[in-house]
Amino acid sequence: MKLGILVNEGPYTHQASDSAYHFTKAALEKGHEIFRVFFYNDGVNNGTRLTVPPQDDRNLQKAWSELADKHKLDLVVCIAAAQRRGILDQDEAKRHGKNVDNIAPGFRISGLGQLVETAMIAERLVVFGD
Amino acid sequence: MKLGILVNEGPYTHQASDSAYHFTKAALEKGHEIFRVFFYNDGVNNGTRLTVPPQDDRNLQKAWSELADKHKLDLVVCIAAAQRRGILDQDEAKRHGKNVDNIAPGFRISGLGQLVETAMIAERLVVFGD
Amino acid sequence: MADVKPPEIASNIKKKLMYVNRKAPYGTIYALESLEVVLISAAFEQDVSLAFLDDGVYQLMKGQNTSGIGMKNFSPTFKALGDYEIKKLYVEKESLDERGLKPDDLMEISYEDEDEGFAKKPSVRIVNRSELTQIMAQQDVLLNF
Amino acid sequence: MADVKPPEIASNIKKKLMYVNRKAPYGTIYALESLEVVLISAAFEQDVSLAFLDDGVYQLMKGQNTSGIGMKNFSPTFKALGDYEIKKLYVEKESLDERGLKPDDLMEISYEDEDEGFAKKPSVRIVNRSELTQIMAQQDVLLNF
Amino acid sequence: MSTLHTVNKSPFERSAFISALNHLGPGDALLMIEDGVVGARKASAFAGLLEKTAKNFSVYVLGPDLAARGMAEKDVIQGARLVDYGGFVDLVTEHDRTQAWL
Amino acid sequence: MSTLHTVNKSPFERSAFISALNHLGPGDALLMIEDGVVGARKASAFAGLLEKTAKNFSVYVLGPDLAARGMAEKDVIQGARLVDYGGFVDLVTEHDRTQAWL
Repeated sequence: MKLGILVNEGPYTHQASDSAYHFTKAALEKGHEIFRVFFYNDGVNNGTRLTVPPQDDRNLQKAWSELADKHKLDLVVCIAAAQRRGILDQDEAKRHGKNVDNIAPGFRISGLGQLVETAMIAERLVVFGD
Repeated sequence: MKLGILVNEGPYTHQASDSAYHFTKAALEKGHEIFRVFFYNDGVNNGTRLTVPPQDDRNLQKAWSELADKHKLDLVVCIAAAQRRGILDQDEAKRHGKNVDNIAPGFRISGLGQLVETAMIAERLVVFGD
Repeated sequence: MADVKPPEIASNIKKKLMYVNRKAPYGTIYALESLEVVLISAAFEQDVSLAFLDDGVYQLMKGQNTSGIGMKNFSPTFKALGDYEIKKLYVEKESLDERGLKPDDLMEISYEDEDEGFAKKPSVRIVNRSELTQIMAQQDVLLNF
Repeated sequence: MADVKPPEIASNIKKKLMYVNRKAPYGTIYALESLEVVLISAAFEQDVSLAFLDDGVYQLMKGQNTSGIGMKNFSPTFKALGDYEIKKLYVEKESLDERGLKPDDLMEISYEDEDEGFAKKPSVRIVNRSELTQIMAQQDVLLNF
Repeated sequence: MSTLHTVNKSPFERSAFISALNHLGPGDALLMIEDGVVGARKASAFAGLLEKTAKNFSVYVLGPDLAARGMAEKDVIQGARLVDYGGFVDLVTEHDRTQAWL
Repeated sequence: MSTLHTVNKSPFERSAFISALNHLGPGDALLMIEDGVVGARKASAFAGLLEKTAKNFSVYVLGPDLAARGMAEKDVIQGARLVDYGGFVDLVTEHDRTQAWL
């Protein structure tokens, strides 16, 4: 089945990102298709490559990036939510006069329309948040 | 009176940062001393200079930076919490092999001991969170 | 909203999308960011509705004045939803009652009915819990914020 | 913990600091990050105590096994608090009762009493709500997470 | 046409759990995840309500989240069934839609 | 020796409000801020409890937060007093400690 995932909280502070990750992995293992994982609200904070979690803890950004690489997942960070939280790719950084970007590999920044599209095309949408 | 402020949530997602800012400003206007504003948990996200809030919205990072500049405020971002959330200064970025930093002007990264010290030295500690 | 682009690949899909709002405005950003998705979804010509229950009913309060907290008052946007062809705002009666609120405490939100000479009609419908449960059960997708 | 440095300027200050824990572990990070402050504060030789009430009591549950959720099980750290001279963990009885929990469901946490030949003594004290209210009222600082 | 309702918050902390219960329709299922699993505990203040719910609706608890909070199958109310993440996926696909009570 | 208790969450959403009320001691004050202000509404399910509380403790509501949610002094229970941010600061300094029921 074609599934869509919405992640509304950032990593570590709430379990939502962990739950979404484990759910996505389990769905892929069962042979389902993940149409898209959309990161909204604080969920966009999953997409910064600057996190340095403790050595004995999981690294959620890496986990997402590796899962995306392995399964050709589409990880989309909402552009408006990302601007509020300081998540930028190269284009966004340039557009807003910032000297650096911080987007992680495997994530792309795009519009909220991509969430509506996910709701339209995926056969089920599963929401993880606070 | 000597006051300490603890901010446990990031800007925009929760009102905690706004409340802490308005409280701090009001305390300064009344002639109180702010010993330190300590940013913990997601509160560290107040300290990234990469946010680009909508034009018609407040810019909390700028508001803090300007208040700090005007009143010589000590704005401290917890190092451990910042690592988990991807907030780095130049030293931290270098130490962890990251090619960029994102700390905002007026904020400094330091240890949790600075929070305990605030609790010890400030006559009142006011906590803002979720 | 420069990034709105109706998807060409999905132009023949029309789903019933309901945005479920259960949180008060301003204390957290969920109400505002939910409304931002609602506005975007209008461009996709879906069958969109909004549910307000629990503390979500506070989003529709009349006379919101945010000047004292330095945040943007986004409540006028709800009044513009009719222009986006979003006409179905369901408010749960039990949620109002519990909070000591009456329908009169909420903003008047209306749309113009093309089929009846652009007559103004109310967008807000007060429904009871069992009605709302049934309406939710008719949706294709529930988006919760 | 490389950043712990007791402040020289304040070495003569000894305050009663209480960490108030009201949230369940793992669902949010507050329990873990609260514990991180507790450990740091030990280095400052303050009069530290911890309160567990409401969902905070779940932080002390026996037999926590996080292997299935891929998160670090930090509950063993509570058992080490005695080594940091942190010996006062207050658990609210009413919070346990409401949740169907008994003192036996919680981890055994103890410290060695120097004054009594390093005898093992329990660090956890079950107190009722009015006792906890009184203990809170004796603190200099309450840190809530 | 049925809905899978997920609850990720403790009923002792938030009203989301009760709100979810109040909006279950015929054929719906309830899945407790994250901090929500504590609501399934036997002999808790919510146990009676959940047991009653379990007579009319399917009630599931995410096992890995339960274990993290120091509980096991023997600790939860009668009528609640444990699932793992794979079971969570199955529940999503078996119901027509998912409603997350955040 | 008294405590200022701040509550920033709606009593309809979270138990923090009730928990704060259950832990008030002699001379303590309660200040409702952010989403917490909705708990001060007249004729709500919590009005009776708060009115009773206001007989034994000082109860304050942060005015700017109340206005943001479309309410004014006339909408809150008898016995609750409105303060602004400056008044919030005064309450903090007038009490010996602050307890935030997050």
